[in-house]
Amino acid sequence: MTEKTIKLTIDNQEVQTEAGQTILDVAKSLSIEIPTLCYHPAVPSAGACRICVVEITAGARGGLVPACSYPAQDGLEIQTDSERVRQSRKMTLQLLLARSPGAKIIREMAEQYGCEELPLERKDDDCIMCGLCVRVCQQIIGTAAVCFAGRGPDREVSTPYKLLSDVCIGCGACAFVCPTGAIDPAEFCSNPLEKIANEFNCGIDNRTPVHIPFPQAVPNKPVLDRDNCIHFRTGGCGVCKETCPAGAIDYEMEDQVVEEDVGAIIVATGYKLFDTKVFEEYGYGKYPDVVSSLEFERMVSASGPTDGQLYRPSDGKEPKTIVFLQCIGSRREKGGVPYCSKICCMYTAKHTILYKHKVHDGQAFVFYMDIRSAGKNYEEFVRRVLTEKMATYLRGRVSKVFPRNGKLVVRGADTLSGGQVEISADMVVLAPAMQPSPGVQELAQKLRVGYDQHGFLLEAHPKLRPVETNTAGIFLAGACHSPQDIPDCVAQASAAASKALGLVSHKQLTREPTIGVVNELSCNGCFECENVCAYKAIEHKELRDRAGNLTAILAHINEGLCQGCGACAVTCRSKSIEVQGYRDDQMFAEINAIGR
Amino acid sequence: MSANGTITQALREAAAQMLSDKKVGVVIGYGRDEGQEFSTPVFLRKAEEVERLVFDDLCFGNLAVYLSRPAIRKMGKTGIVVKGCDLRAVNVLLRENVIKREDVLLIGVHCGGLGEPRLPKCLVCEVHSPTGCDVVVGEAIEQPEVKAEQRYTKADEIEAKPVEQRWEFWQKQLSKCIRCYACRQVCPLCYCKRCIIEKNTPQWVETSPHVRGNLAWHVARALHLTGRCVGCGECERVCPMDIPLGAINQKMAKVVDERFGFRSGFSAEDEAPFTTFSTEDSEEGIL
Amino acid sequence: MSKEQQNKSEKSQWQPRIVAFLCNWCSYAGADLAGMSRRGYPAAIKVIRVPCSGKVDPMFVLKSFERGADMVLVSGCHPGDCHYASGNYHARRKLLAFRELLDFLGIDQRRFKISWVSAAEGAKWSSLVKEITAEAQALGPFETFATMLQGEPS
Amino acid sequence: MTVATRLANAGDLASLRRKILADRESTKIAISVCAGTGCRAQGSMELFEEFQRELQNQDLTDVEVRATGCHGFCEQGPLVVIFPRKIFYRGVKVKDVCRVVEKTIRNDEVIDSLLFKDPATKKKCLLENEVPFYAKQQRIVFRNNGKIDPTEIDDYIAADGYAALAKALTEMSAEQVIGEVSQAGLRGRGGGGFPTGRKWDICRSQPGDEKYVICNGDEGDPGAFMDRSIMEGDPNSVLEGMTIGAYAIGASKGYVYVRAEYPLAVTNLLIALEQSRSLGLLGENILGSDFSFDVEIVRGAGAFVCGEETALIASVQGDIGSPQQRPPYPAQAGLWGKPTNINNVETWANVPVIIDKGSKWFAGMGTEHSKGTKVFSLVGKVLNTGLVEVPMGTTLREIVYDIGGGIPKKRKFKAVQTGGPSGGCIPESLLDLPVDFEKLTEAGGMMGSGGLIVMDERTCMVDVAKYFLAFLVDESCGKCSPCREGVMQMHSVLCRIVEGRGREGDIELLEQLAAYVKESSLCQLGGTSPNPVLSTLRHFRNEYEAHIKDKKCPAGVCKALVQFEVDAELCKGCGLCLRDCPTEAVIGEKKQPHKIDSELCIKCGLCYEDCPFDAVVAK
Repeated sequence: MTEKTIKLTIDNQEVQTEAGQTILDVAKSLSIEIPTLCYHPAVPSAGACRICVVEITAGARGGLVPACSYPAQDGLEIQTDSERVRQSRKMTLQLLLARSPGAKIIREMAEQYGCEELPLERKDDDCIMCGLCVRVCQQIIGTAAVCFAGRGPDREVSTPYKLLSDVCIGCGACAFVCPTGAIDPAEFCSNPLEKIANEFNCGIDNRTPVHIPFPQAVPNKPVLDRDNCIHFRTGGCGVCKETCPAGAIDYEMEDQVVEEDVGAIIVATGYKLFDTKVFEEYGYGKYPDVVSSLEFERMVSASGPTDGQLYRPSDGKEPKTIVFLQCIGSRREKGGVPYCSKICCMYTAKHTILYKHKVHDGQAFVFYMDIRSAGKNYEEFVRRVLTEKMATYLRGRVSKVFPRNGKLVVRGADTLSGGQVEISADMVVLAPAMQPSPGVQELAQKLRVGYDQHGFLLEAHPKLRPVETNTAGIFLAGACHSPQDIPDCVAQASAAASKALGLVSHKQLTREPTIGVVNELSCNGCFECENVCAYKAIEHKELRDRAGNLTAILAHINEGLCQGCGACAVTCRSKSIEVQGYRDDQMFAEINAIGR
Repeated sequence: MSANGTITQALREAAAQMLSDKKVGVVIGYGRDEGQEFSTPVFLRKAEEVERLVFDDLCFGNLAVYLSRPAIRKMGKTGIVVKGCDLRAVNVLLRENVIKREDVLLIGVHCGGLGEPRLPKCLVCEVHSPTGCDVVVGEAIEQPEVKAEQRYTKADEIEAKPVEQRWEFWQKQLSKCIRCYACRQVCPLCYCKRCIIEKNTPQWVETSPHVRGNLAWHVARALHLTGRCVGCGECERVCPMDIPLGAINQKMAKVVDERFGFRSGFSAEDEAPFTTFSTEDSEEGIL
Repeated sequence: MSKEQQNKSEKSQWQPRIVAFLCNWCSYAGADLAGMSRRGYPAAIKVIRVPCSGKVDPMFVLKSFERGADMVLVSGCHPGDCHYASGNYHARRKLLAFRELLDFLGIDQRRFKISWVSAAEGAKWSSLVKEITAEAQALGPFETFATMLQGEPS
Repeated sequence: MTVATRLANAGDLASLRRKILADRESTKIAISVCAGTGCRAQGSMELFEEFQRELQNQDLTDVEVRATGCHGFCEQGPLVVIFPRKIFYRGVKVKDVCRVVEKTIRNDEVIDSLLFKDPATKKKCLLENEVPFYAKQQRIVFRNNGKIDPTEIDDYIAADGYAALAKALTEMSAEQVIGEVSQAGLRGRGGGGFPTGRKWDICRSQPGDEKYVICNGDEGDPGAFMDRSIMEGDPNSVLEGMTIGAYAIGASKGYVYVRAEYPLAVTNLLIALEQSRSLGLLGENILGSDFSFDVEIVRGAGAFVCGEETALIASVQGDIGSPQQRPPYPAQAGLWGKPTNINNVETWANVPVIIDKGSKWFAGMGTEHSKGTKVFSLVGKVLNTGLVEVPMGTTLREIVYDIGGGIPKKRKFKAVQTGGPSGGCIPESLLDLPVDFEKLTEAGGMMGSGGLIVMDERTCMVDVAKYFLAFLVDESCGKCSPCREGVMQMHSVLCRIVEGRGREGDIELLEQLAAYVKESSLCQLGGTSPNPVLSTLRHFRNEYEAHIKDKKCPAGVCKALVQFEVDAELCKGCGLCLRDCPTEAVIGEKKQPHKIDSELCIKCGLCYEDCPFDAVVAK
């Protein structure tokens, strides 16, 4: 068909566009709002739900036609919001509401169109039979695991003979396009895709293989998780590629190893939380209502999985009594880490305030050893929590947490009153110790940076060079160095950044003078020094006589590369190499001094 | 004609051939003028001189020592008669870039062992037939199987003594050393332009022939030859004071063999043990 | 006083002289940390700082003995932690071979110690020094070497 | 059948026809036994075999017995017509066979008891065309039904079969054929009434050379069986029509979509296919021309919705039969996406006649806009149930009374339902309405497939509307919300009304729902489904109000609203109702007036229906 342009008017707006589009497409281009239910840009339209009907006033057989599938033709005059259209949509919604009172989208649309109660026969089936799931499965994914069964009012979406489907690849495309969320592939797929826990939200909610890791991600773009993506597991699906307007998805892309010559490296590998499952006495991992402070943080966060509402993971109710346990794993020789994780006291105080805002009649308790509020205005902050009775602070350790008729009993000591305390709580929040991120030891060895027995990286000097390491050009920032809260991390980060800039901004590199020098008179050119040099700093230097012919090839040290370790000096039999500052005579002088 | 006779004849032809074709600037071999009780090295520049070449069981010297001499290097490409033990030394020199393989023509000689009675090194020789040479003369000799414990008998013998006796033994031996440095001069692997002994700022080793300096000197030489000495035995043979220098080098060869499974001189591409490391080296004895 | 008592009393006041070559990034920092965390250790140890344990030439050890050291210690980073990646590996190879040579020449191996002390092991450093000082005390002065040193050139 | 020699050209066909006619002297006696499904159900096949045996016994071997297609007068079946005089015997039983052979065949005597007695004139009719049922009819589509043996192609050729095809292939171009059909004014007999000529022309003008023609034999309307009788009785006429249509449109492949519930039609069609292929009247190079066309039978899966064109196409393609939004129309993109022309069985059957006798002759029949004849299946409360083919313009009164013989049991006519579930009810006041597409639609009915269901006073219009909606609730494909939800809701409102739970405002709700479903549904099934309700509301609103306000069912049908009692004066005590009553609710002595015990009475209505004296009254 030739690319012919057509002219039509929608809501008295004249528009010229190419043929081959539907009325909905043209309306969208004029940003005219037409409601849809059984339409999805990636799925061929069916014109089933009839909510998108518009009125043709001229140019074709008049009457109501579905905008999603009626082709835009030359000379058409269309009204998208006439009284006849509103009445039809209203009745469609009345009928769908009678069929699916529970469907949120239908309720919202019905309100929008002012539907009132009609004496209709009520049903309670969330599925509005729009057919999107069937069409996406048949025509996009190509598996055709679900189809329509039956006819008329008892028509339903199901697998053949309602049996578990063995062709369904569990891609979840049907659930993705379903307007009312009525379909759940887990019910009929024989190899259901396990739900993918959302790592950032500590597994409280789930995520799809294509997802934006977390709201503040930089760049704030979705990423494709190959292990769980159906296309990579079975070759099917491919919906994301089709619907991406920017065509940004390319399944053939491979990981690339990018080698970059850099002047400086800032190590900021952050921290992870101690796995408190090892302490059976607290029951983390055994009782669902025992959560970590990170999970609690995510739950009370407005952009979190529960939109800021606090629910008990076991039964979804709002916790009325909550107990915060400090120093779980921290300051603990056996089984934990000996150091104090520094930030838990402050964020727990913050959590008690947040809890008070969320659950006004709630009661919070905090078991602590000592409150470490050593930052600016930190002590005043904790003082406010105490004075305004946000929480009851109990000084003492907790010995056991165990369930009793629906609640969690927290048994601990209260050293100030000298007795033992038992609190039956709805939820227990543990403040786990901070540890360096996994894999930081291997990184440190690769970068030749020192680290302590806990895995925190070693600074060059705690007082004089806190953000630098022993290896020139490598700097530290944040929790990889030691447990730190955000203000400290930010301060350190800016320090490390300025140190790095200081390093790379000069034309020349200032560095330790203690490097090797070759005495060309005695060097035999055996180059055994070259074999032992870890930095490849030994070069072959050609000596020529005045006539230009080669007299000898001797060793020469590249000042930029040599780090002054002295391995070559020891290997050289003729002692032709010496390290500045540790010359043989200087060493002998020291030995002689000790000898006398 | 005895076996050596035929070899001598073959050597002369090979040398004549090389010299007349101008393939080499000089051929280093063994000569035997009247009245000498062992064959001395000869340096032939012209084809006619080949008659001086001879091979008998007195050709002890390790001719490889001359390869590193600047005078010889100036003569251009060098032909050299090598027995198996000499060849091992040549391999070390090749590895240490003293000479390039294309600058030397190796004339290998099948040697069944020299000296009456046999030199100790020939009894445990594993290289009767030299390999990788340009020319080989003489018949191939059947190579007896040499077991590991036979290799380091001298060192084992001393090591068996208790530590005090060992100390006494070496104090006595080393005090004899007159620092004539013959051991250094004869060793093909001691080719340094300026030996550590001649360095006096700082003075690594006392130069007076006092046992204190002697110990330091022989320790230094032992360390410098660890993983390089091929056990040609020349240092011990020439030592005027008959100090069992071979034992020290044998001990270090044994250490390197046991610890790193390395034996020097069998290839020109291997890595000297002290110029490399392995993360799996034994940590035994480290606190 | 009997000879033994004399010796013992002599020994008791006699302070061994231990020369310690410490690698600058690990052992030297470890010793520094021990100091900073107020951990004491015997003064018999005389520390020489070297960039890396790989920089300790066996001849330095011999020179130390010649200069009257009763015991020599070389301490560096744990294998894998070396600031220069392979320095301590070369040191391990060379110094252990050298110790066998000393033993072969009749010198008591116990007088030459090698150890790994990391920058964070202040505690290990101080206990190590206490331990080797006690051993040096037990071994007593290095007479055999001393007599050799005073002997006349032959 | 003569040995099948392939006809090389039109000439061969003509000479074959002459040869067949020559073999059959027209004077020879032939017994035609109706073998349509209706008469078969009444045992006409046993009759046929009995005739054959009897003729054998009486060695009348030269008399031919023929099992023909449906004669049309199903009420009086099984029917036997004796040629050449066309003596019309009705209600023939196996035991009558020897009498018929003995008297009528051998001695040309007429058996009076088998003749049809006209109730109005009380006179016996001897010949077929004397019977009033046939008198007013004009049989074009049914020209061969009852005369030829559908399984013998020779019979069809003898009756000028395939002459039109030969004429079209040899003398006419495709455009001329379309011109003839257009001038004839033929319109779609499936119900839509779309001018067939224009439809062919649109399909012909579409680009692409791969096109299809389809015969829609789904006939889902309850009570309609004219397509079945044509396919069973004269399959070749349909095939000839399709071949001519394919030649006109330029299609090379055709399908006949037959309901799986019509096995006899499928069998006869398959036989006709075999025979026409072997004669070269179908398949490669038909009659030696360069036009090739073949037909395949596809059996429907029992869904009324597959009568709708796009649903039918989906079904042929093997998908679920559910309609597609139009445009694109099937003529533009139909079967496998290619241009496709779909016509009803009756439409195709008209084509050969138009080509044979010319468009002017065809246009002579019918009204100004609706030309030719229409076959109606006259059923319901009418004496002469059967298939009636009358020219367009005939009034309903003529069909119901003159042809249909009026309402049995002297009951009063109430309404006639035209067009099946998509049609509407036409009250007595509009009985003089001439039958044509426009007039019926104006009256709220619809020509539709041609079902004419006559209803008498004892039919409750609300119940009729409920019946049709119940049918549509089951038959809706369920794809689009208006039809799936709207029809079901309307049906549930009607159920409430019929059960006496009707409420104020129900009628307005019905009207609101009906209007919405009519204008928003995706296909015509949904679009026309409110018609039964709308037309009954329009003409019989009072009955609805009676059901809702007075909780009464005037026609005495709706069980929940009716009470049966015996009128003592009228009851003669004959005991018929007492014997019939399934729950012994009737009590009374012989000859004494009976009474009905309302507790036991389940209101089945049997007594009310059967009482010869109408003594049972509904309160």
